[in-house]
Amino acid sequence: MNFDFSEEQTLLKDSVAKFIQNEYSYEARQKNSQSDAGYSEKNWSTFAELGWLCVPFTEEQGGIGGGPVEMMIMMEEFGKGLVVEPYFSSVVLSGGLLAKVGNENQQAELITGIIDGSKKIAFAYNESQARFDLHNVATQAEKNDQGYVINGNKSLVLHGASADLLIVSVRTSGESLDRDGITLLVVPANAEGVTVKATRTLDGQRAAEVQFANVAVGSDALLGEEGKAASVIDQVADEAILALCAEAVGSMEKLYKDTVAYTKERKQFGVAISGFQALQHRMVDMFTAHEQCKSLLLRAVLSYAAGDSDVAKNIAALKYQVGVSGQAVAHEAVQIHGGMGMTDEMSVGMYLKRINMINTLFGNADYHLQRFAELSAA
Amino acid sequence: MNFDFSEEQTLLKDSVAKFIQNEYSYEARQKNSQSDAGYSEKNWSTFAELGWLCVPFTEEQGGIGGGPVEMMIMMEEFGKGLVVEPYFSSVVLSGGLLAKVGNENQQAELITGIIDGSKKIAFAYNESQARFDLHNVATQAEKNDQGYVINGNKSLVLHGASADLLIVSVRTSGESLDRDGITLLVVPANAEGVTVKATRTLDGQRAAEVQFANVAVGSDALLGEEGKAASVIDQVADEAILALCAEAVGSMEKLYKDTVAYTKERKQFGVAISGFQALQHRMVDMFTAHEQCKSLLLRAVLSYAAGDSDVAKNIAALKYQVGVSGQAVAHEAVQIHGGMGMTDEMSVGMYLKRINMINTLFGNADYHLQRFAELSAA
Amino acid sequence: MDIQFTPEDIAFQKEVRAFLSENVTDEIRRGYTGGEVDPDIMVKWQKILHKKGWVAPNWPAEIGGTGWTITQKYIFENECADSGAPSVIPFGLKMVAPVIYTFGSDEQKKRFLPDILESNVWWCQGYSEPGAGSDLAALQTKAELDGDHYVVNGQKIWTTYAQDADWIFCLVRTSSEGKRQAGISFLLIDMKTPGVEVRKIDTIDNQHTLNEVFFDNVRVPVENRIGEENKGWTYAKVLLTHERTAIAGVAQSKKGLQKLKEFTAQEKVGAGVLADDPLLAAKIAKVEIDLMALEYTELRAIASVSAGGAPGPESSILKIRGTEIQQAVSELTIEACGHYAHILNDGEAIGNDMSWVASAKYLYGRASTIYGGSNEVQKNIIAKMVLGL
Amino acid sequence: MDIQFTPEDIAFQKEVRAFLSENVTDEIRRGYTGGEVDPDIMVKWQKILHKKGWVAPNWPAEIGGTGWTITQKYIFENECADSGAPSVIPFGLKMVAPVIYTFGSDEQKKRFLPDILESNVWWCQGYSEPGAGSDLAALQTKAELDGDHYVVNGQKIWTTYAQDADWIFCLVRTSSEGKRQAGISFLLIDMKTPGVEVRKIDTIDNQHTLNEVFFDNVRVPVENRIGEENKGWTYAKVLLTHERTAIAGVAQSKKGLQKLKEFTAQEKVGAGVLADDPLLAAKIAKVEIDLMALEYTELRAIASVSAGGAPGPESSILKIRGTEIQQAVSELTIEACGHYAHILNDGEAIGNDMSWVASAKYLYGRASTIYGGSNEVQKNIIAKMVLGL
Repeated sequence: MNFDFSEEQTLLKDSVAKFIQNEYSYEARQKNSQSDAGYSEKNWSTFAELGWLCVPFTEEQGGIGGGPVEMMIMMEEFGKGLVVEPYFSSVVLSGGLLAKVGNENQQAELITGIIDGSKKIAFAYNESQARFDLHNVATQAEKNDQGYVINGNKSLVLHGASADLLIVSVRTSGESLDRDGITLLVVPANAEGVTVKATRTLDGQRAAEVQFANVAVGSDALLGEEGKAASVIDQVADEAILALCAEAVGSMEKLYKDTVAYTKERKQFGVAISGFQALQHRMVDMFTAHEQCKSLLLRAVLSYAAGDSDVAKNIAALKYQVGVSGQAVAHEAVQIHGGMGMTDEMSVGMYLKRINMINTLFGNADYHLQRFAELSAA
Repeated sequence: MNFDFSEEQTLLKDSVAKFIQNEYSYEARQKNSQSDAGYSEKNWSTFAELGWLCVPFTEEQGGIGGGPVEMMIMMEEFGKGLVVEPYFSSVVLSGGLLAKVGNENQQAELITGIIDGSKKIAFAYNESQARFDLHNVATQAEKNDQGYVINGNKSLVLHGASADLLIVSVRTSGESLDRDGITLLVVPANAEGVTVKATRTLDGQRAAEVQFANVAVGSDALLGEEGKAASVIDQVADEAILALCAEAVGSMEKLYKDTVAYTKERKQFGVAISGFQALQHRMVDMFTAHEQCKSLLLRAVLSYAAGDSDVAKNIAALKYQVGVSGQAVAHEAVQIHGGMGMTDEMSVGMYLKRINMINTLFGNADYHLQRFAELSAA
Repeated sequence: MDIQFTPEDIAFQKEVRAFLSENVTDEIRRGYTGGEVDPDIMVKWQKILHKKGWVAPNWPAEIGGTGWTITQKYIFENECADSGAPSVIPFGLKMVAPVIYTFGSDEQKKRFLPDILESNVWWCQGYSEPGAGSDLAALQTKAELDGDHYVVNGQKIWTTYAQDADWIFCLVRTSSEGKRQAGISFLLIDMKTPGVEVRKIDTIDNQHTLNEVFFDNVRVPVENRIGEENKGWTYAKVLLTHERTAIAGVAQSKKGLQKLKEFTAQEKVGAGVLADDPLLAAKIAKVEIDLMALEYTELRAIASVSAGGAPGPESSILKIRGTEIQQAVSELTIEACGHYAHILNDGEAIGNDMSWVASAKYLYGRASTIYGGSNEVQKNIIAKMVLGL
Repeated sequence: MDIQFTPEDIAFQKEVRAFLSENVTDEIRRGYTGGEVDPDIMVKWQKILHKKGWVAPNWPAEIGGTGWTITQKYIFENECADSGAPSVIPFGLKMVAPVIYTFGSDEQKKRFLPDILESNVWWCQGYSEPGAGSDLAALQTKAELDGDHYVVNGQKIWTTYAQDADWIFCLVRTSSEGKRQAGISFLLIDMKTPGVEVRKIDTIDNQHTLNEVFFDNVRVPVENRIGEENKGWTYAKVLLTHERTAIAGVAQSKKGLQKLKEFTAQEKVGAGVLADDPLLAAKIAKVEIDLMALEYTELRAIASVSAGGAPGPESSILKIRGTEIQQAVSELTIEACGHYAHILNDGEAIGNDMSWVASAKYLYGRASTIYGGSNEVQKNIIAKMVLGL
């Protein structure tokens, strides 16, 4: 039983932490966030150069075979810096799908493109009626001799507007709530009939509403097995949750530390407000919430790495607790920062918004609490 | 809109408050609680003399026609003193049933007995499989020419062992969860076939487990209409909840005030612990919880008095909040009292136990929260 | 004890409802939907209210108030919230006006009150400063006498709607001797005076509500001072305790909760609706119960004040619980909206209708437990003044 | 990073399970069910453990410990809890013994440790006093040197199981000079010494756990002092940080939660079972998640200590969260029991089997956030030592 990082893991952590420290001040982040693309192409090239984009892929795929621990290490640091580059969207989600069910050609072309930074791929899984059910897919794809014709709408496609390609979950058979009949198709973002409406999200990131009107793709667009995509989607969702929760845990650490630091500076009634016991106890609660979430993160990551039988339970527990505690910590951070916490001058509000977004992605706290309760019934 | 007591109400309040103040120290209460009967017959006579036992009955019944406001006034004071006399059991529950559906004979004999203190009557409504469902009645009564023969078990019959008579809810038709088919019968506690096992409850009060083995009663034992008792039981349950919550609100007031007082006395690290801001804010939360419960109490009592359409919602809200906040306040009171809060030397633990008991009687917090959610659905 | 409406109250309620249903159009409802206000719509709405004589229920009847009983005020406020009517902007009507009609000179009353009543002139509040938030008495903005003018230098912060305001009422330091509270005066300043500069504060809700206001040698006629020099703290304190009825925001929270419940009852999820989720339903029920309690806590406070008594201890918790409940409603609303609460849609509805307003309200609402004396300061006050700690 | 059991660990787990399933009888389980212990059963059980060599896993292997890895200790503790085996009484084995084997003389080690290991002698802890609870250094019980004896006068309070104890280890004041902490010594006192009197404290759980212990001119040989005079605080502090593994009570809480879940899955309500209640199920799930987190927080602490490092900041929260979770489990258990948690059944089950033990545990458990340094004091410590506030 040990929680120590290997030498390689420590190097990775230091490398990302150093980048965040030196290149990712809150001001720099805000500038990137407010640029046209919503992130920095320069940073993206740096990510590629430093080898971060290849981390989760196997050596055959061109990567270094990093597992959930490596992903946790990176995302936790990204969470401290509120990174806006489409790492989660392109590497974790789309890369995850391609690595698991891509055929040789797809892996050779697309994973290579992800790794060298030349291709950004977004995963269009969400639909407005679906809430948190990844199997609630109404977008239809009709099969014909050449391939498929897609019709329907996808919503909140993360970094959809800057993507070169979209991986779209479509229904090729069954009813809209069925687990069976879901298929993944790879669609060029500029294909005829694809309308991408760029949107900004509250957390300073980007998404898109995407319409598919008689979009024709060839048979080679098929990713994985037709009608059987539900299980790979679920698996990537698990990895997505681990990554997002690692990010949130990084943000929580930043929030409680920044709050502690702020109270030491801020004076009211002639003294630093860090001296007020009521605030001290609440900051201890923030600290505790972070430590407990970090423990659940380690638990879920290690059990996923080991393929334990209780991994689903651990992941649901993690997503629930990070949702609840993340919001609680962020609310307290804003409150203790007082008026300054309401301004964009301080980063605290942006962490709040990102943590809220993370709570919602891939099922919010109550969704996972109920999932946990089912999994854990006596 | 006014929240002022009438002159009569103020007199009643002062009379009960004075009694609690002068005759009902915690030590006296504990002595009564630990006596054979579990309460003081002398006090009971005083209650009768002061006219408290007749409060809720109409003038025709020999009472003063007090309504829910009068009952609230008394129970709130009783809650401050942790009164152990069977007022709730005999006057509120059994008196309530008799006043509503008793025939002329029953009212003349039994209500008169309650009012002059000569008769104590317990209401045996609970069964071990029923949890909080008052209509879950498995105790059977078979009808014959003479009357009824009762078989079954009743559980947690409040003050059942000191009662002269039992009002028993029995099933005369239907299945054990049916609303229809429930009947009330008045049974002498010493009737053949009745076995009363006295029990003590954690809150220092008394109850009984009662078995009925071929207990024969005459037709005149019938209270109200055969098979139609559900609605009068529900109505008395509403009044019971108002009374119990008033009692709990009185206890909550005592708890937060005693805690505030204790912190001013108790020294640690050379200073009174009342000076610690973290404790101050928590005591403010206790104070707030009491005020909010008091508001819900007034809301429910006044809407019950007025026969408003939203009375069921108000009562469910009250019972939920008193359950949750009562326990929270009591837990904080014990915690802030420190080790002393764990001892029977201080009263704080006894309030905790009584509040817990009240939370459980007639449906706990979550039971009423779910009831409220149903009643309040858009 | 009696909480029943009299036949007169019921008739009044009918009258209010009829008035509102006629006048509160969708346009009026857009006057304030969460954070930013639309000043033009608000002026229009307040003028409609004024025409009816209902824009200032709390003013003395002889100068423009309504003379309503507390029950009538309660009915009016609830019906307004229920109709979706925006609350009047408080700075003129509810904040500076009571100070002027209580402590101002006849001259000042004549000069300022009619324009407030008619919503011709907009006010903002200059209290907080960067170094004086919850500790308001630490304020540093200086006003030095120079002939028949004060020369004001300094900075105010968190000034709500300063960008739309014609006038600002300020607490300024006119003396540094004695207790800090004893050197403060209450000044009315025309925002068009040279040297007044308003700078927007970029806030987390992406709307323009808050500002900094800078004073650089701003010359203010002495006649714009309310009452005596160095007594401003007294007037400001009276103002702080003057307006108790709206502080808890009960009527607004009721409306918000009602909307949320309607939304969850309609919003489809899988084969059912969102309201079927027992945990969400329970959370909504808990807030509703809390709000039902607070409504009566507020009524108890109003009743005891209007009966001529001092506000009871119950009134101390109105700000704390009121703002906590507002926040809880807004949190549940964004939770109900799901993903769509997080999209900045720039005016176009995406996913569902509630979401954009929901997130702006949620984010701006974080301030409610901070401003007006943070909830922590409120707890300190209750601990000291009510519990004697 | 690796949390997998090795094949050796799995073999060890099997061995522990086999041993427990053979030895943990229903009688043994009754040794401790909530508040009071049955000393005879506990002696029997501890002797069984001792015979196997497993009664003191944390002692150095050469004097009776097991030499287990942290993973083995973790496995052992979990399997014990899972089997329903009562935890060993800590005062001898886990509290005074480490002080003796770390700071005691060879003479003292030889004299006291074997009897502790064999459960021949029972200990209790004399720390708290009426005026010295969370502020332990305020203790007043005096020990004055008189020849080769100390004469002890004073009073200890909250002394758990003093009624069953043969010996008590005490902090006593041997000097009133300098810092308060610098005048305290660590004494071992035979409870049979004339002048020692034990008085039961009546507690809210109606069981006999806590006592007051009075010392009236109790003569204690100087050789019963551990280490140096006036250095007792140092030894006691080491003891306080020595035993970190059990403080959170994770294994016990897991067992309690498991029992609760089984109970709710079986207990019939109407046409279904109690576990169908979505709100109760959600509350149980929340506590379970909290506990899963704490389990890893504890493992992280153990791992960092056993790797030779200092305990990390995560360890500071074990006491706070551990006791809060214990209380939450006990609260949910009495909630699940319904009415029957409130009947004092004097040994006979009424309504359902869980209830009497449940309420005793619930009530006695209120003390867990008070004793061992109240949770408030723990928060003060974290604020200061970890957050630097």
